[in-house]
Amino acid sequence: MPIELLYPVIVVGSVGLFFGVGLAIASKKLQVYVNPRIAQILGLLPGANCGACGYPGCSGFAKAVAEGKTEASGSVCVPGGSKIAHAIADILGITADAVEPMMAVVHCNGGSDKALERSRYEGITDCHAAILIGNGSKICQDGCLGLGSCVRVCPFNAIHVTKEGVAVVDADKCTGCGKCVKVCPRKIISLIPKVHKIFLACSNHDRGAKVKKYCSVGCTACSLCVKATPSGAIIMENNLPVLDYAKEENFIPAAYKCPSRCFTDLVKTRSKANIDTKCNGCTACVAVCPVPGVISGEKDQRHVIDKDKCIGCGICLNACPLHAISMWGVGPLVKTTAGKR
Amino acid sequence: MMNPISLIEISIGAIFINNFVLSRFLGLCPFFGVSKKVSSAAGMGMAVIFVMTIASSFSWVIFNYILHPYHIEYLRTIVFILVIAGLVQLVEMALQKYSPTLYESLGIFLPLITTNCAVLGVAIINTDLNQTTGSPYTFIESLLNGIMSGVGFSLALLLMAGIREKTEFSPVPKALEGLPIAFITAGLMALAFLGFSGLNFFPAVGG
Amino acid sequence: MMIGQEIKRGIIDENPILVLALGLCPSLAVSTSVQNGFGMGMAATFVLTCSNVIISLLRKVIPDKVRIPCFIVIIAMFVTIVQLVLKAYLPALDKQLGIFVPLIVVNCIILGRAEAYASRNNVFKSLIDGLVMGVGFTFALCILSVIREILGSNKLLGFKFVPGFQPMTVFILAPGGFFTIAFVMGVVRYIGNRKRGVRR
Amino acid sequence: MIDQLKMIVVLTLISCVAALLIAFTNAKTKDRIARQRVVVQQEALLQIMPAGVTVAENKAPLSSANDTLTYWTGVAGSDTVYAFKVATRGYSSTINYMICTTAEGVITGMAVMEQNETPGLGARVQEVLSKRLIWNGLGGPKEKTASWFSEQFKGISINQPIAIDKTAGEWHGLDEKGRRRLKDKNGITAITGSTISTRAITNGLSTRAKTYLKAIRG
Amino acid sequence: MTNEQQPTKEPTNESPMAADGVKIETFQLTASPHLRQPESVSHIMMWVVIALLPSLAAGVVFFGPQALLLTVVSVLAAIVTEWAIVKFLKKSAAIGDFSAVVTGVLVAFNVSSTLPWWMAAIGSAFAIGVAKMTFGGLGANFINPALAGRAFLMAAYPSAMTRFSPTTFGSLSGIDGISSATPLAQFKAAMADGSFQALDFQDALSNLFLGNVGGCLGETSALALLAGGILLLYKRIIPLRIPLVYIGTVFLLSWIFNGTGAHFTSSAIIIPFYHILAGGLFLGAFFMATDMVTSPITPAGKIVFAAGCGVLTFLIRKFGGYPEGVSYSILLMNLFVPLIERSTRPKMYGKVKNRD
Amino acid sequence: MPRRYTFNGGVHPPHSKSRTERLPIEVFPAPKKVIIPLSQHIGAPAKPVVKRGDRVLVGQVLGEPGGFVSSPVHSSVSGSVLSIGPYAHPMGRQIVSIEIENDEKNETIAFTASIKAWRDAAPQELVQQIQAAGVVGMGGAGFPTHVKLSPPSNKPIDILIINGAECEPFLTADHLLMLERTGDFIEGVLILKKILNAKKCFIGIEENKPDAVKKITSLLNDARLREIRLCTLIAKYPQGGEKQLIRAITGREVPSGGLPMDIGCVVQNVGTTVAVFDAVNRGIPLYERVVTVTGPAVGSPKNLLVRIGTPINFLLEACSFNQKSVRKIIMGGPMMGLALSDVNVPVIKTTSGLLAVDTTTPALRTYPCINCGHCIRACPINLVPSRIAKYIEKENYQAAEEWNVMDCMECGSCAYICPAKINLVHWMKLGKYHVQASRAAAAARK
Ligand SMILES: Cc1cc2nc3c(=O)[nH]c(=O)nc-3n(C[C@H](O)[C@H](O)[C@H](O)COP(=O)(O)O)c2cc1C
Ligand SMILES: Cc1cc2nc3c(=O)[nH]c(=O)nc-3n(C[C@H](O)[C@H](O)[C@H](O)COP(=O)(O)O)c2cc1C
Ligand SMILES: Cc1cc2nc3c(=O)[nH]c(=O)nc-3n(C[C@H](O)[C@H](O)[C@H](O)COP(=O)(O)O)c2cc1C
Ligand SMILES: Cc1cc2nc3c(=O)[nH]c(=O)nc-3n(C[C@H](O)[C@H](O)[C@H](O)CO)c2cc1C
Ligand code: SF4
Ligand code: SF4
Ligand code: SF4
Ligand code: SF4
Ligand code: FES
Repeated sequence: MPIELLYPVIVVGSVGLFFGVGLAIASKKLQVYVNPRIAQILGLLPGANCGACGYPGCSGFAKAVAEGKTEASGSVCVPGGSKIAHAIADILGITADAVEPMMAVVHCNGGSDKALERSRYEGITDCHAAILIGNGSKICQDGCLGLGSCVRVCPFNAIHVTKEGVAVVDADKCTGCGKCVKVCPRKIISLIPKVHKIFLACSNHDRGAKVKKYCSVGCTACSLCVKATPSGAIIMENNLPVLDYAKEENFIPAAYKCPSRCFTDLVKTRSKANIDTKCNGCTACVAVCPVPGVISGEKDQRHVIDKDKCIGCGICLNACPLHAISMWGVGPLVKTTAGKR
Repeated sequence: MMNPISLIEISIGAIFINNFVLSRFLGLCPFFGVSKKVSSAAGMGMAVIFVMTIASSFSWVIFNYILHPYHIEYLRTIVFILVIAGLVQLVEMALQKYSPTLYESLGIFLPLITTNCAVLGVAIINTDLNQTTGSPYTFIESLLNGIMSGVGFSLALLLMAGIREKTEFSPVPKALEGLPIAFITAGLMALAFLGFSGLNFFPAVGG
Repeated sequence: MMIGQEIKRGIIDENPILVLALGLCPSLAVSTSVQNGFGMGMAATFVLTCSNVIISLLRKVIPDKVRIPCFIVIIAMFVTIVQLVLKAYLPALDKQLGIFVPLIVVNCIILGRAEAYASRNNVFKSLIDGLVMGVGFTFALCILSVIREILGSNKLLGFKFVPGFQPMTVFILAPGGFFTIAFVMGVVRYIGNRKRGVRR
Repeated sequence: MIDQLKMIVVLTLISCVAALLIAFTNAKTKDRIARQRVVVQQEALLQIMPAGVTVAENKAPLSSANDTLTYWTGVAGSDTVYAFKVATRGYSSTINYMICTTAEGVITGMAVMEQNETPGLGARVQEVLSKRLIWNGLGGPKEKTASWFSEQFKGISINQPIAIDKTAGEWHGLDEKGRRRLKDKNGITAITGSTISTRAITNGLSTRAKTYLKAIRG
Repeated sequence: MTNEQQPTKEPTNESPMAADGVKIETFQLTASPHLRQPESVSHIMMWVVIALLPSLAAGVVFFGPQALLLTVVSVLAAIVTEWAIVKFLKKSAAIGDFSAVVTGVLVAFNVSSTLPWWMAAIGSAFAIGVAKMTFGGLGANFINPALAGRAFLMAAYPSAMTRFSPTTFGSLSGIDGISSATPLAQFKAAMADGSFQALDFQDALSNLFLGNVGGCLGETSALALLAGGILLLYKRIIPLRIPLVYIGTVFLLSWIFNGTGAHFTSSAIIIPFYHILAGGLFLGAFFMATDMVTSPITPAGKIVFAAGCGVLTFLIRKFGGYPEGVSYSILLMNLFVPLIERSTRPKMYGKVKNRD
Repeated sequence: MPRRYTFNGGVHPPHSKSRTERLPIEVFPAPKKVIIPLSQHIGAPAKPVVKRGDRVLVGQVLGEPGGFVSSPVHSSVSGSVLSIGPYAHPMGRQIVSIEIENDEKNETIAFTASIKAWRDAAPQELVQQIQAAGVVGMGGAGFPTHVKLSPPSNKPIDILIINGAECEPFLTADHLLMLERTGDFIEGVLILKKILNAKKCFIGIEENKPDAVKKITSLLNDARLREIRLCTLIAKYPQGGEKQLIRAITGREVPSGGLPMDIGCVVQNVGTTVAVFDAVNRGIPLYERVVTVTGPAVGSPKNLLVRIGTPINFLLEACSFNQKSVRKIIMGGPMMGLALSDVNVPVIKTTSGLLAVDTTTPALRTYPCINCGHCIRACPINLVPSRIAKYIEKENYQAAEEWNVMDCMECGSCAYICPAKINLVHWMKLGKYHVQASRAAAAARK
């Protein structure tokens, strides 16, 4: 080998050797325990050490993620993008278990067109801020303030405030993370099982006569919904019905009966019941149907259902001994609500 | 040989006039990466000064005692980077083991520094000709240039971090949020740093 | 693997400069003229591709603890080769790029790709990745340098551009570099945001 | 232990192979690189020396330090011209330039070799004016014009004070009369906004260049 | 959260409290205090514009109608740029707070009267478009927009920016018989070649004070600037400490390091006066270092800031590549503002003793 | 010229007191119906001791204190209890209140003064008397006075300060009280001084009340009253803030998060002092107070002696307020008062004034903060309100806490002076709320 090739090899080779040995010794002698997760996460990161995450290099970020100090969402690690976010979530074991999908609902429907205000709030656009000066501007002390604290906290852009000033959750986007529930100062957001789609859109505890004065969709505590739900899944507490979603899934009759239209049904058109030729006119269905006059027919004759009046609650389905009733139409079948999707 | 005036010139030059970030365009990735908070900028700054000191002194010795005598200057890139990367990794491991507190405040920045232009840049610049005197750097000059370049980098980093903490409050247009506004900030800083250009404390030295 | 999609990834979706914001130093320092920008782009592409291939080949052999030194040595080798070749055949360009040729070694994008891609993927994939990333890098450099050369010296590829236009020197100085990349990035994001319907 | 050994071996091996490849490339390119360096020098010399001279490289001792000065002589008949390099501190860098003078100190040519002044300002000491627009020039051959700034030094004497005229406008914009008037004053025009860079060169001529020429002539 | 006060809902006029007899409108519900002092941001900006008028007049007197033209163009460019960006970003913030006018006027004041008008427009557009609006507009910028505009022009069109014309009364440097660019350039040259004559410069002081010297169009008349500055001080819009400390620092430094080797000779005493009157120091100290957006908010910070400006101005003037240092020193100190603010937090009431 | 005392910071809003400062206190007739909230003070609400339908007399206890830091409430009219239940409270919330129909007989319970003259009584007895009379701080916060008068033994009180600053614009209730009941007031001071066993006693009055200063000075010239000193204060808002007053008069600073008693001081308001006199010397519980009714929308402003529980619309009507043009109604002064949403809320023990603002006041246009620093100069606590507000806006409550948001006393000086018209106090309130919430959460975790 000519000398001019030899020198370089000797020089660079010995530097390499030196550090090879050095690092080898160091890796033995200077071993420190590190959370194996850190190494795992580090393995997933792009390794660009770009610092875009705000941490000193990828290892700093990995450490922070492993210790739960930050989320590994795609917006933090720019080079890694959202792809790594999922992989990291797997390592950390925070992938969602198969739980009942939940969604948030706002228990108020009193927009400016329905609920009266006692003053004009002019201040920071934030619900807590409104609470702090004079407890908000609505007369209703439990109504939505419409200043969107929940909107700002929702990571999925799933809530908006209508132009009348009430918050509304978009069922498709909501993941049930519950952040809005925590933030709402009026405590009028709660999570319900996603399959249910019916909830009470009022939180007012005042007596009925008082409520009527200032809100056209306020609950007057008339108890008709309680009566419409014989299973006892609705009870009246402190002038307000409480729905027990664990007990009973059929709140359609209750929603229908409410004279103040306090219930919100997220299903716009429910499928309607239909009686087929198996019907022998036993009238069992007539007895259970919560809406008078929907089902008609002579005894022992085939009965018919008035599709315009049917509210699609499906109670008659179970009542029919001959299984002659089925639901027709676009809406989800009521029965499916029992199971998990 | 040792000219105190030229040492001051080198320091001022490295910190202000030829600031690594704002006029030489070196070390931009960590500059933009670690300038979000003043506290981490301070840690990063210390680490950079440390590594640049190491890099400039080792590289000067290697260049002048090995590469130059054997006429293998063309190996400078590979040897320098290997030495810097190896040393920094060793120092990092040692810190992690023996001084966890120092590691927490300085060491964690080390891997980020190894692979940035500023560190290799200072090593290379130090083995080029001295821009103000036109002759090769002596060891002291080279060491000083290394330290002061690090100080210049840290200064820019700290200023940037302060400003970015402040612009956190600003309603920056969506499309400019994050890096673009940081670039504009850096551009405006560079514009201000032009004020240092041509600063010449000892006109006698040059012309 | 769809080549078209890969190229789009390199140039647009994961553009090393405009999206990932890596390798900023050379992109700002040498984008004062299109020749320099393009030259730097090609040099980096060469190094990126070659080192990606070699690192991918050796990925099973290199122990984790000496990963970084090994990668760096491989990259530095290619960089030095490029530098020697440039000095021999394109001395003017070499002079213009100056210190930024050896600094390709530490260009974050190259080590970044080595760590993030080549050390985890097979040789062919790494080759393609190196190429498309290099193309994306060159592309971004060209955009920056076209803007800066025209505004800063009223020239394009060394030729006078618009008669009578008084160039703004600031664009070939450091501040102009920052402003240009901020502007280009802003436009890229603005378009991206528009597509995704994000408010301004 | 195996792990450690592997680390050492791999790193060393990779280093050796890399060094070998680089050295190999170097071996292949080094002649050309050396030649390139000479070519640049040669081109500069050709530019600043009068046409038709024979060039030779020489060294002269400098009185001040125990340095030596490399210079080139150009002989054409009985006339000899001398070329050498000068470096002075400009606005933000050291400006390196090469001049060629007659024995009396009259400049036959000047070329700026290296500088790092502000682009658009001091850096214009190397400016080559191009009149060609992009749309009529892309395909054509590159213009070979000398820098106007260097050009105006032809005929200036370094033994007399060199005047800097800031009022007349830049040299390339002057007509023949204006240029002649400048010559008569032993003067040059400044680059607008860059008096410092301009003065750096003229100062270098009337101080360093003068001593160098003296040293050469003995 | 936004802090704009917007009635979030349409006010309903009828109150249900009518039931109890008194029929009234709904009330406004706001946080205390319910009383606000009348001065608003646009008032402040308007006063600054008014305070700048004497200097504009001086500019027109000494540099002719071109000065007025440049100022008008620059102001228009500033307003148009701000308007266009606000429209483009669909920001709700209405414009008309006069801050763009201040910026426009100050850009013009910081350029030579010979500058082509379109360059002034570019400077203004840069000041508003890049230095201010990219950060979100009024109050959000960290660097003085007008000075950033000037620095941009300096770097973009250096030769045009350093070309000055004599005043309409013929004086360029303030020293008759010698022709050079600005008083400071003249001073620098005189110091450099040893031709400094205390007497010449003493004579020049009155020209400097009136503004009958070459320079940027709004910076020359110390008298007019002082008048505006005093107005702002009287209106308590600017704090005295910034101009005082700034000018004082420059004065002291240029007296101590006056370059003549003595301190009580007539030259040594003339030099600091010359330094504070020449160049843009008064303009900078009264109108630009005092820009509240880009100077420290804390009382102690203001002093540090002003002293820093003074030191840098002196250093750049004495050692820099060009004679003027005010604009760059303010810009540089702007960069330090966040760090200064951090370290000069006022001592809170009750922080002295710890609770036992 | 005597020494004028003051503090650092503060603002100079127009005093606007000229309309009422010369009007004598008028007795406002008891209304047909009063609403007496069970919580008119800081601390636990009182517990009701009457039932619906009960007949009550003036001064009869309606609610017993709900703890040590609590205070009883008394009936202000004679009549029958109409209802007990939630009722609109000036704070905006519904608070359990007792509604009483006035039978116009104005029968009072037998007021029993201290058994002995107060000079001979033990401090303990006097404090009990004060507690039983339901005296709470009438300067604004409504802190039960008996608590303030029972400092723990490790914190001896050496200085008693009587707060006659009344720095809030518009308000003149304390001023008039000092003019009309000067003797009782001074005797009240002596009672407080005896209870606390304070070595020194100061009365602080702003110099914009020269008549009160003169009258009290002439009284204090009496040799027996040499131990009470009158300090004229520079008229500046918030001169009457407890911390500012202490700073101005004694030079001491209440430590951050601490109480005046930590530095040996107790501050009492003029109204409180007179109420203490009434309670101790006559045995009269706190069932009425002086309220200044004024403001641009009020035709004939007045200083009224009002029964606690009177719905404010009666007061406003009595002062011919302009219903059409009214824009905002404020309970308290314009700087710290509460905007009301409801004219049916009752006057409570801390109601020092009622202001009606009309539509002639121009609407505010807000600007972004321009960093002018006026707010820092104005803040008497030396906070950096602009910075704190920005942190809160960015929901960085931790930083806000670090920058001492909790020391803000919501005096409003910063927002008053801010040229950008930023709602600084509102941000402070929001920040304090969040910091408190997170502190509570942290405490709950422990
Ligand atoms: C950013 C900047 C760069 C500059 N670069 C140079 C330069 O390269 N050469 C130079 O002589 N002056 C330079 N200057 C100095 C100014 O142009 C200086 O005002 C000028 O030299 C004096 O004006 P004159 O040349 O017209 O006499 C620079 C100034 C600035 C602000
Ligand atoms: C929770 C709390 C406890 C207090 N404890 C005492 C105390 O023990 N002694 C005392 O003299 N004052 C005490 N104070 C009263 C305060 O010092 C102060 O007088 C009261 O908050 C009213 O002040 P303001 O009207 O200035 O807001 C207490 C206040 C609060 C809020
Ligand atoms: C900003 C501010 C201003 C105040 N102004 C007055 C005032 O003018 N007069 C007054 O008696 N109390 C005022 N107070 C209340 C006092 O701080 C303090 O609570 C009161 O004097 C204590 O006496 P008290 O317990 O008898 O009410 C003010 C409080 C604050 C926070
Ligand atoms: C006292 C004072 C000085 C000002 N000085 C400047 C200035 O130097 N440059 C400028 O662009 N704007 C100035 N302004 C206007 C305004 O504050 C400035 O445009 C803001 O920086 C924009 O956010 C000034 C305003 C005031 C009140
Ligand atoms: S639901 Fe709650 S948080 Fe959301 S806007 Fe209504 S009050 Fe505010
Ligand atoms: S915050 Fe979570 S739970 Fe609430 S609406 Fe958004 S996604 Fe649903
Ligand atoms: S409200 Fe708070 S921050 Fe504002 S001046 Fe008063 S104490 Fe200071
Ligand atoms: S007074 Fe208002 S504008 Fe001025 S600094 Fe404070 S918050 Fe900002
Ligand atoms: S390219 Fe990343 S630091 Fe230079």
